[in-house]
Amino acid sequence: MFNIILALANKRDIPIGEAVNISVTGIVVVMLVLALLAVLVLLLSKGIRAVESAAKKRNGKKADSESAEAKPAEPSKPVGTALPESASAGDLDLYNVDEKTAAVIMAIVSNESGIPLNRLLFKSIKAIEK
Amino acid sequence: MFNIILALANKRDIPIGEAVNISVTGIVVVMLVLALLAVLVLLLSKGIRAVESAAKKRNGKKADSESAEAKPAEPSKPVGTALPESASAGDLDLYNVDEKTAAVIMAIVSNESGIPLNRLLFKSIKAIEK
Amino acid sequence: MFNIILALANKRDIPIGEAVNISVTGIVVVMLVLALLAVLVLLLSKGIRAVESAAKKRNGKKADSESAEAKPAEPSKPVGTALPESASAGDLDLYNVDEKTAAVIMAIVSNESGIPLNRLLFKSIKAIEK
Amino acid sequence: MSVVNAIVEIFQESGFMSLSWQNWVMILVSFGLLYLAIVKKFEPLLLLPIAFGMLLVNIYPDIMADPLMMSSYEGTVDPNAHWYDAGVLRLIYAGVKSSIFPCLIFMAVGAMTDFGPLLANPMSLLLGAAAQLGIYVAFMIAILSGGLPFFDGFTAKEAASIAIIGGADGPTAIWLTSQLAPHLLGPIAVAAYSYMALIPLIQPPIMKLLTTKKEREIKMDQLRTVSKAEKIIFPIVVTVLCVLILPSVAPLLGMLMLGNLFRESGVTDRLSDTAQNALCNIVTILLGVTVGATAEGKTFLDLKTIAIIIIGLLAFAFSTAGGVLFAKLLNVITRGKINPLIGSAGVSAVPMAARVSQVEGRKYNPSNFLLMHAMGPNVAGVIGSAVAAGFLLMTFGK
Amino acid sequence: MSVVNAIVEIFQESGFMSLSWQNWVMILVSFGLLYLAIVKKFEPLLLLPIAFGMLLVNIYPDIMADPLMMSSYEGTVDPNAHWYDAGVLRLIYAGVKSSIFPCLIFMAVGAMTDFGPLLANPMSLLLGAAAQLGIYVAFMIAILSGGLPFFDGFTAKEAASIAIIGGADGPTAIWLTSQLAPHLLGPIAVAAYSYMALIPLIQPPIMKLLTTKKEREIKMDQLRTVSKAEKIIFPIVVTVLCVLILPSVAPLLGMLMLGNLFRESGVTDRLSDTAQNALCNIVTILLGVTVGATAEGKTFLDLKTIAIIIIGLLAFAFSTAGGVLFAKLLNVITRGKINPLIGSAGVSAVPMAARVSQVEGRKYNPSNFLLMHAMGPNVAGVIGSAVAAGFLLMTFGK
Amino acid sequence: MSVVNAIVEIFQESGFMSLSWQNWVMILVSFGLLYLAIVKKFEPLLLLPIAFGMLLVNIYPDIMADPLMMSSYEGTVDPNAHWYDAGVLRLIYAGVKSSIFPCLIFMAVGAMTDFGPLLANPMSLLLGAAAQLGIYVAFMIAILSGGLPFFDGFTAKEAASIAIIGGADGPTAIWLTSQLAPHLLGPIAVAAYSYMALIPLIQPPIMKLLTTKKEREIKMDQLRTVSKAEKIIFPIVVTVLCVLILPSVAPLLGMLMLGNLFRESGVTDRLSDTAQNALCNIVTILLGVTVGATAEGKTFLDLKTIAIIIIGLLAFAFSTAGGVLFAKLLNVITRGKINPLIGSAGVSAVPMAARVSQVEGRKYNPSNFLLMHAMGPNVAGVIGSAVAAGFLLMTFGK
Ligand code: NA
Ligand code: NA
Ligand code: NA
Repeated sequence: MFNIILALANKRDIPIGEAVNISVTGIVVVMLVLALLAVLVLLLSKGIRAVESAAKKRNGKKADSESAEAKPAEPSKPVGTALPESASAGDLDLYNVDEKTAAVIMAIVSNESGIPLNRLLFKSIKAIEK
Repeated sequence: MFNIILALANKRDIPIGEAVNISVTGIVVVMLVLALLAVLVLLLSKGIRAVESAAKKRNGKKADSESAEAKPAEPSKPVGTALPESASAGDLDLYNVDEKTAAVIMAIVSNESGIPLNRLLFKSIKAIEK
Repeated sequence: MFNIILALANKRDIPIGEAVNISVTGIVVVMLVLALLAVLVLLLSKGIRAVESAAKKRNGKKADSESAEAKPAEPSKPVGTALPESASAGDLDLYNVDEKTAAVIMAIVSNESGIPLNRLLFKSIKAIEK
Repeated sequence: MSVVNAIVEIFQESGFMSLSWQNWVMILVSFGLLYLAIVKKFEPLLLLPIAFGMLLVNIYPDIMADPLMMSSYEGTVDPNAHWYDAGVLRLIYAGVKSSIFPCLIFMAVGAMTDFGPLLANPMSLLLGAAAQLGIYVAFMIAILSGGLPFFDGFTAKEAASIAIIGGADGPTAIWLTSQLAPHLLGPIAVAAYSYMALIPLIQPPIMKLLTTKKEREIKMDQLRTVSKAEKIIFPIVVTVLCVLILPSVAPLLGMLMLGNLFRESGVTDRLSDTAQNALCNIVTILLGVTVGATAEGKTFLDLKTIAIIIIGLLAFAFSTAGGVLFAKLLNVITRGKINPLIGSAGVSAVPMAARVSQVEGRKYNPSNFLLMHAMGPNVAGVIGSAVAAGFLLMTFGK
Repeated sequence: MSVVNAIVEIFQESGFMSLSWQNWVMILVSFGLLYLAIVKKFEPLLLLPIAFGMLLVNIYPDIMADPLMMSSYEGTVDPNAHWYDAGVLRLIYAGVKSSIFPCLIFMAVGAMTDFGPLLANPMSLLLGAAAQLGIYVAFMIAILSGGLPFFDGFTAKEAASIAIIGGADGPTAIWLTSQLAPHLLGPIAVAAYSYMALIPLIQPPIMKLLTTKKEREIKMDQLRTVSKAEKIIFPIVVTVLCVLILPSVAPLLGMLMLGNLFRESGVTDRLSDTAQNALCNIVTILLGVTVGATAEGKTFLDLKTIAIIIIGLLAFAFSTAGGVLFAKLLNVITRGKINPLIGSAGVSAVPMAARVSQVEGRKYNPSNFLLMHAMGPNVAGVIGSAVAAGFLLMTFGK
Repeated sequence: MSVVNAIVEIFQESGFMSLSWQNWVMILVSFGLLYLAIVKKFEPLLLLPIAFGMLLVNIYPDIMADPLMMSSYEGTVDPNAHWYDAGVLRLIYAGVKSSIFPCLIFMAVGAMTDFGPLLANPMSLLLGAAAQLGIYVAFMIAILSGGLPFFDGFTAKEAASIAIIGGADGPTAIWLTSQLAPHLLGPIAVAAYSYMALIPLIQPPIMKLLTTKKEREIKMDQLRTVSKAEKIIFPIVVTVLCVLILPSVAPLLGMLMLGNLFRESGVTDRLSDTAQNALCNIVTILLGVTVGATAEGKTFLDLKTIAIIIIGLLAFAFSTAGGVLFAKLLNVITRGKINPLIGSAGVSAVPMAARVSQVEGRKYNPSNFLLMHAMGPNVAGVIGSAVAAGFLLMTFGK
């Protein structure tokens, strides 16, 4: 049997021994790299969860102290997004309509239809050319 | 007249005679190829219709024997499709809507609008996230 | 000070004087080109508005004379568009279906299925060719 | 004062000084085409990019600079130039020169085409063949035009490229011309797209002239329904048969049928959708602008261009006549079952030519509905033009 | 009579006369693949374009003409040829040869992939590694196959390319093969995609054979939720770690992770959408057709192709076994918390392999819901295959 | 033991051993940019791909390998290399080198831009010109910087490329730099996009410094409506005029105006849509990643990069000042009808700079609504930057 394999080796451009070597190395490398990745992912997850729970605790405390001071809730102000494509408010594309007008339109639709604003999906608001 | 044409021929990189020849061959080739295609299409259509009607007959018989055995109709089970994009039923994309609801919606539209179902094409039915 | 600048000049592949010259020329060219454009835009706007108001006046007269003849309003006939893609009403694509029919269909679906119209998203409505 | 000098220098290097009178005329021509595309809505999807490309190349000819002679056998290569010294539109034009863009557009056309009406009535194929008559008539006219005094006439390759205008199919014309006579690409493409948009004006008089009132009033039977299997197998059969007979048609017809298979197979809807939309639009833009940019003044403003425009119109007219006359013949053979008005639709120019048949048919018999019957010859005409182009490429190509 | 002569001449130049018997056989093979793609719905998005490319190149081999030897080290360059004399599919094939197309497809895959299940259970990565076993087994078999009488066997580069079929990942196989053994691209791509579609037939018997009934009934705990931050940092970590260790894997894995970052970052939704749709579909069409067009009869119909098909199947089988056996080991280590049926999903072939795990799991315990647990190894398998391909390229690449 | 040897060998060939300290620093820089793109949402659509390209090239520099010197005049060509031996990002980078990508992005910008506010108030064009002041100030600073001890300074071509950062327009900066100083493309692109994202921090203090409280409170009249005809003719007029005067600006400005014509013509909506979405996103990805990949450590980590970052900031500041000061002048001329706060919007950086004008205006007069008035100078700034870039290319280009 061993002789046959040696005979084969002569026909190939790499010897059988080297082929075996490459195969074994190959599977070992894949296992090692992915195991290393698994370890990193574990560490990463722990780190992130630690940071996040710390952040939550801090926020919790803040919230407490803030409510103690009886501050009115600050309305979330939409920060200007960096997207260059078009005037945009969240997922909503505006064409020839300023943000204020759009907000008014959305409020009216919500009010009149009795559908809460967060269940309405506006894809775009466009002023039709007069 | 013929002399004039011959005179022209000397100015061109192909003689008039050859040009005529190419023109006639050209239209003949186009006619032949498309006629051949027409014949193939005729044969193809006949073949397919023969196969399909045979298949229908067989299915008809099967259906008869099956109904004789009074088996309850097996509910059509959706087989896992290989496409990663979305759940799909024929041409209709369903989002967060099961096939039954979709069918009901389609039937209602057809019924109430008086438009036969086969003239309505639904591209997708989507339940908007609450 | 002037000496220092001259000294710098020797290190560069263009002399300082030329650099200053290029800078000044640059800003002048940009100002000139855009000023020229501003003038052109002004002329263009005036020209277009003149043409358009003339056209309106003529149409106004025409409309008067036409109404005098008490012609019944010609129904808007859809002219064959060269575009292969689709007729479109807002976000909803209509194929061979007029907007009224589409609205009826949408209302029916909503009504009968008990799903409020605002939770149904129609992407397109298409009448299938008979 | 040096700033003034610099500005004077800029002016001397500006287009005001360097452009030829041909460039200025072409700028006006491009305005005319923009007007036709935007105001008259003549095939705007291609005519607008073509016109804009024409505008750009005539105000700034270097946008098509080709120091390495990348898309030409003639000319001298600048040994110091790098590939990126070529004009940006010249580089994009490689997509036309290589046939990649026309083939991709044809794939999109395939994905948009329903061959159902053709399958329901295979006789349509004969009409789609007969309506290529104008190609061969135009070829003869182009060859004979050399006999005119003061006119040099066309070479055989040029004549073949001009003739294909009679196929009434833009990508096919661009495909053939970019291989046989790339220097004529501008006028041929402009003529082909313009006449396609003018189909509703060109065809009706010819249709009326060649048919009797009785023929125009013929009502046709409803078409049978076509099964999915037929629609799936058809593009494969066409590919195999046509490419076997005329190998050189493979890129064009193969891609057309691949697109159609995406459409009909029912399992590649997302590929069909992209072929028809994103990919089609991207290639349309790039192809249109660069084809327009081949129309630089010095080559475009030539007696040849005028000849091309005249011969192109004749080609459309003879193709229309060929289709109508053959439809008359079929009507005789089938004993009155074919309305000859559907013959004109065989020129391709999908779907305008079929709409013309429909509109004309209704004029003479308001209960007539010829659209679906005309769609058969109409889509057959696309195959017919491609086959004709393949024949010409085989005959005159290297 | 000259028209008859001309037609005879056309017939003599037609494919009927010029095609070899191998071409005719390949045309039939392409019909078979079209049947599998359309009727059997086997990976139609790639198998249909591949089959059509195969059809085109075998009726018209010049569609892949390469007079300038643009995609090969061998052969002689035609000194009179221009770049645009190459076949249109050969020119598009440059996108495969340069790795651009496989990399862009991998970007799309990344944008479609949710690594959440993997992050929830990092042990999945080990299963995704173990299920690459078939690659190395196939490599050995391919090398040893030279010992068979009447068979020449494969070079090391060829063997490596064949082996990667065991990675069960199409773009990875195309990427590696186009660099190591481009002449085998046709059969390897066809085998890879066919077997990926056949996963539901190939895997279940192996899974059943290697597991006990009790193991198959194991119910797994629900996965924890994964935070957005983890999902964003993961692709960056993978890129840095894997590319540092195996630099040559950078193009493939880097683009995979870039796509995933588009998806998860939450600030580039429009790039993610285009990567998944328009761009993905365009590249899929171009890659599929040109990969299919490498399968010209003379090179495809070879004993080697049969060997590739056999070895490819064995590769899939051994990869499945590797995953299942390693999952059994993990089950022992974790004291019965891992259902070994999820191991087979590690071969990649997303998401079919994970679905197979789900379906099999339910057969033995109807209350079992393994899909999410199997998605972890499944997406890990994509990384695993890419790493394995990078190792092979590093070992055998220039 | 040979497996251990092999693994040791792999480690020796790994990035851990081969990377320079500059690469490691750049990896950290890329992390910083990813943080800014994802968490701070700084121009993420371009900064994320740029940062990822930077990451890839610094862990695997060969991804930009250029053995044939395809994108450089310098260096030696490897006579044994094939075109496909170049790194995959180097090949895609050809789209940047050839100007094709920046031109296509500019087409998308054109299709997204509404020139209506500019047409309603043509004086905006002057503000869009004045706010290019920073370009020329930065050019002088860059030239003079050579006078600093220990600093080599910049060549004229480099100085021009750095100066264009003051144009506050990404594609224009990439277009000019890739032609004049491609080795500085990385830092210049990063600086340009970063400062564009930082506009809301950079501009307000300068605006406040240069204006009086009274000026900031000026309310402006409502803009007149603009007819469709004006919007259609405008891009044609701009193209003709600007390209005639500065021919070299044709590719950039021509494509911008073509995109705008797609938008406004009303007959090419599907081209406009594709230009804005599929095509724009595809090119954004490819351009971003390859531009980022020009920032390899050895060239990026240089005193020059720090100088570029400082000069770039000054350029933005002087452009802002130029716009504001010219607006003050116009306010004097028009007797109080112009709020100088709209001048800063002339830097381009659409639409952030216009938003800054709006926000600042409201601070001092809550009933003020400057957005539409600022959009005029804002879009004029795009034209202004392009013209300035054309001037610099004409002056310093080959
Ligand atoms: Na035709
Ligand atoms: Na795998
Ligand atoms: Na600017």
